[in-house]
Amino acid sequence: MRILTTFKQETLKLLKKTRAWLGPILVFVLIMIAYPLTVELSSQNLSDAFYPVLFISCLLVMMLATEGIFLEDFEDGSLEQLVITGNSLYQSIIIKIFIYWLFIGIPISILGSLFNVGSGNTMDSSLMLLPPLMITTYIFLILFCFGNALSLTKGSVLGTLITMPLLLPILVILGKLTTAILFNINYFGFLILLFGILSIIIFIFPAIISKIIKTHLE
Amino acid sequence: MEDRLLIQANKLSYKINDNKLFSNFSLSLSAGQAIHIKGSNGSGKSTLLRILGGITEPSKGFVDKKPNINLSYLGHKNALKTYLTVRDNLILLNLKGKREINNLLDLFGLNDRLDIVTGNLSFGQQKKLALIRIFINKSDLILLDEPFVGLDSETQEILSNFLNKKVSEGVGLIFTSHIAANIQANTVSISS
Amino acid sequence: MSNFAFDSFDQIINMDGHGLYVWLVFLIFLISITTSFIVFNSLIKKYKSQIR
Amino acid sequence: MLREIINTVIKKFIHQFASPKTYFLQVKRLYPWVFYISIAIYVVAITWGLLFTPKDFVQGNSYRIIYFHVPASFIAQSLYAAMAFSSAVYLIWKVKLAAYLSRSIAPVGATVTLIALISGSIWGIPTWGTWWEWDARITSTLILFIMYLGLISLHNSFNNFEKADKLFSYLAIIGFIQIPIIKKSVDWWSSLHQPASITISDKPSIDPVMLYPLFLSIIGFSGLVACLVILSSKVQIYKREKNKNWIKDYV
Repeated sequence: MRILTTFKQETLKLLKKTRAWLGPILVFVLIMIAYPLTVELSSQNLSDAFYPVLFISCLLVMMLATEGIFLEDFEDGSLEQLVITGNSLYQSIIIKIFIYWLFIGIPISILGSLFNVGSGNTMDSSLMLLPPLMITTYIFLILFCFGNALSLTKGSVLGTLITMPLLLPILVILGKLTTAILFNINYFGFLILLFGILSIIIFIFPAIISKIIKTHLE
Repeated sequence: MEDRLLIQANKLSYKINDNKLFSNFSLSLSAGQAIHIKGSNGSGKSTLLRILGGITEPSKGFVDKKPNINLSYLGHKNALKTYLTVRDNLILLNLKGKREINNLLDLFGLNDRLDIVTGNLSFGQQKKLALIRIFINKSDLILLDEPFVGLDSETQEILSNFLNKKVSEGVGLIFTSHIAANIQANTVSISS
Repeated sequence: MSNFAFDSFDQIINMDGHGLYVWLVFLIFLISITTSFIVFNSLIKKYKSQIR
Repeated sequence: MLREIINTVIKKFIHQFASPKTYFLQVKRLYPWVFYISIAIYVVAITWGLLFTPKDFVQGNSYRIIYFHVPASFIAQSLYAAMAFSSAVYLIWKVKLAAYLSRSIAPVGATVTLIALISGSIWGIPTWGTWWEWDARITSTLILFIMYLGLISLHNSFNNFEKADKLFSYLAIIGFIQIPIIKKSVDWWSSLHQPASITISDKPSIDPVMLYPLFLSIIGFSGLVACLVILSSKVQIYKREKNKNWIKDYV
């Protein structure tokens, strides 16, 4: 019951703040449109270099999306209400991140695999791309939430600086995965690896984030 | 009498960067009592309320609370979403208790503003809305930080009466105020 | 202890063409360590004077 | 039972030795010794290494950079471990001194990492023919440097020291868990690329004659870095304990 209420609250909040979720998606679309313009259209490079651009723009968009994810609730006092009424901060952070993923991560994953076809790759590779994109956006979201929670009132530059080292292993896996897709090798190993990372951090990081936010509230 | 004890603070001290705000502050509150905390600006009234509420950790001392106590707290921040309507803001808190919400809205005169975006309300109206949100919850202990600031004298009167009624019903109340309030309460002052 | 590795002063500087790199690193090392000591000492002085 | 004993021992230790005052006074006595001895060791090590060791069979004289680079990169990592450890001590037992120490290690660690990075990339010019190679070691050192910078700027952006200490400690510990993962992943990633012809880690192939001064230089440099940490922690104590009576008396 409690979970459902939190779910509804967070959805309502995000829905009404159109720019918070539509903005990042539009930025993503812009990058995807801008990318072919910077490459000579006929060249083979377009499809080859697409994956790195895709993953980097996912990263950037997730950075944008999480910029004020806790700031608003912190500044208007919602977070202290949550703590003082004895509701679980941990739970609501998990739910909040999940809703952000639903609103931003999933559309971007779908758009990304659509643009994949548009840049000269096969339909098959697009379908292959969808699951890792979904997992990756979620991982990025959680990690950026961690950085932004630490630098809560101090802007997103600091948050990004903090998060960058954490993102590195994910990017390495994505690089491997890209090669696997390009050369048509079985990529499920990497997919499972990504999924494993997600399933670890999906519950551990919100706990750390809630500790951090409680420290901020003091 | 013992089991009616709601909250007890033992020798609380608080310091920021080794600057003492207050030290050795103790209080205890039973159900149906009210405490008015007085002190000069910057004496740490707000911090004290946050310590009692369990948001801030004291530098020394500890707070004992009745197990499973329901707390309500309103600080300087209203916890309102300015981009949502009044109705949505109330829904955010909980989905049940429609009648209570209506009673409170009537009491504070906000019943005709349900569909207005909260950001368009005046400061006093926002404060009233925030208070309503706090009072919807059935709570054993209410902590209020300067509840009368920004309210007109009429609303101050309504709020005092409301709080008096709550206290007589057995709710504990701790509040800070520099405006003389018409609430039956023991006065405690803090100083460093 | 091994023997002296070079025959002349020029050779020490030159190090078969690698001298530039070795001495550059040496210089950077020296400068950064010395500046660190100086910076920390001046910071100590600064905060000490604030206490008085 | 064991846990209780450990806890009481630690609490006793904290009260007796880990107060900033005791630390400050002890360190003041110790500092000149550490400083002069480590300088002496380091001067001997560097002279030995630069002038008296035979030149390397493969790399020629440029290998002599090892006497600067290896101590720096070794200590850059050890300092991070020390910082994470004292952060954990702070979070678990609320030892103030531990927070001071971990905060004061950060700038020293960043400096040492920067030295390791620069000396490594200069070393790369004669050996690899390029000053920057996306080699696993260099990349993870760069990441280490970024982590130090992140920690320092996080701490500096809060006025409430206690809050800053807590956040700093959380980040330091998370970073410490991350370091092996980052290293592994970077190793894995760089295996895609053509491996460098000569890796810096070819320690076993080094002649023992070259190894003795290397050990000496590591010891001497550790001593110097310890001195820097001591100075840095003095800065922190002066900054944060300025309202305490003992420090007013002392000054």
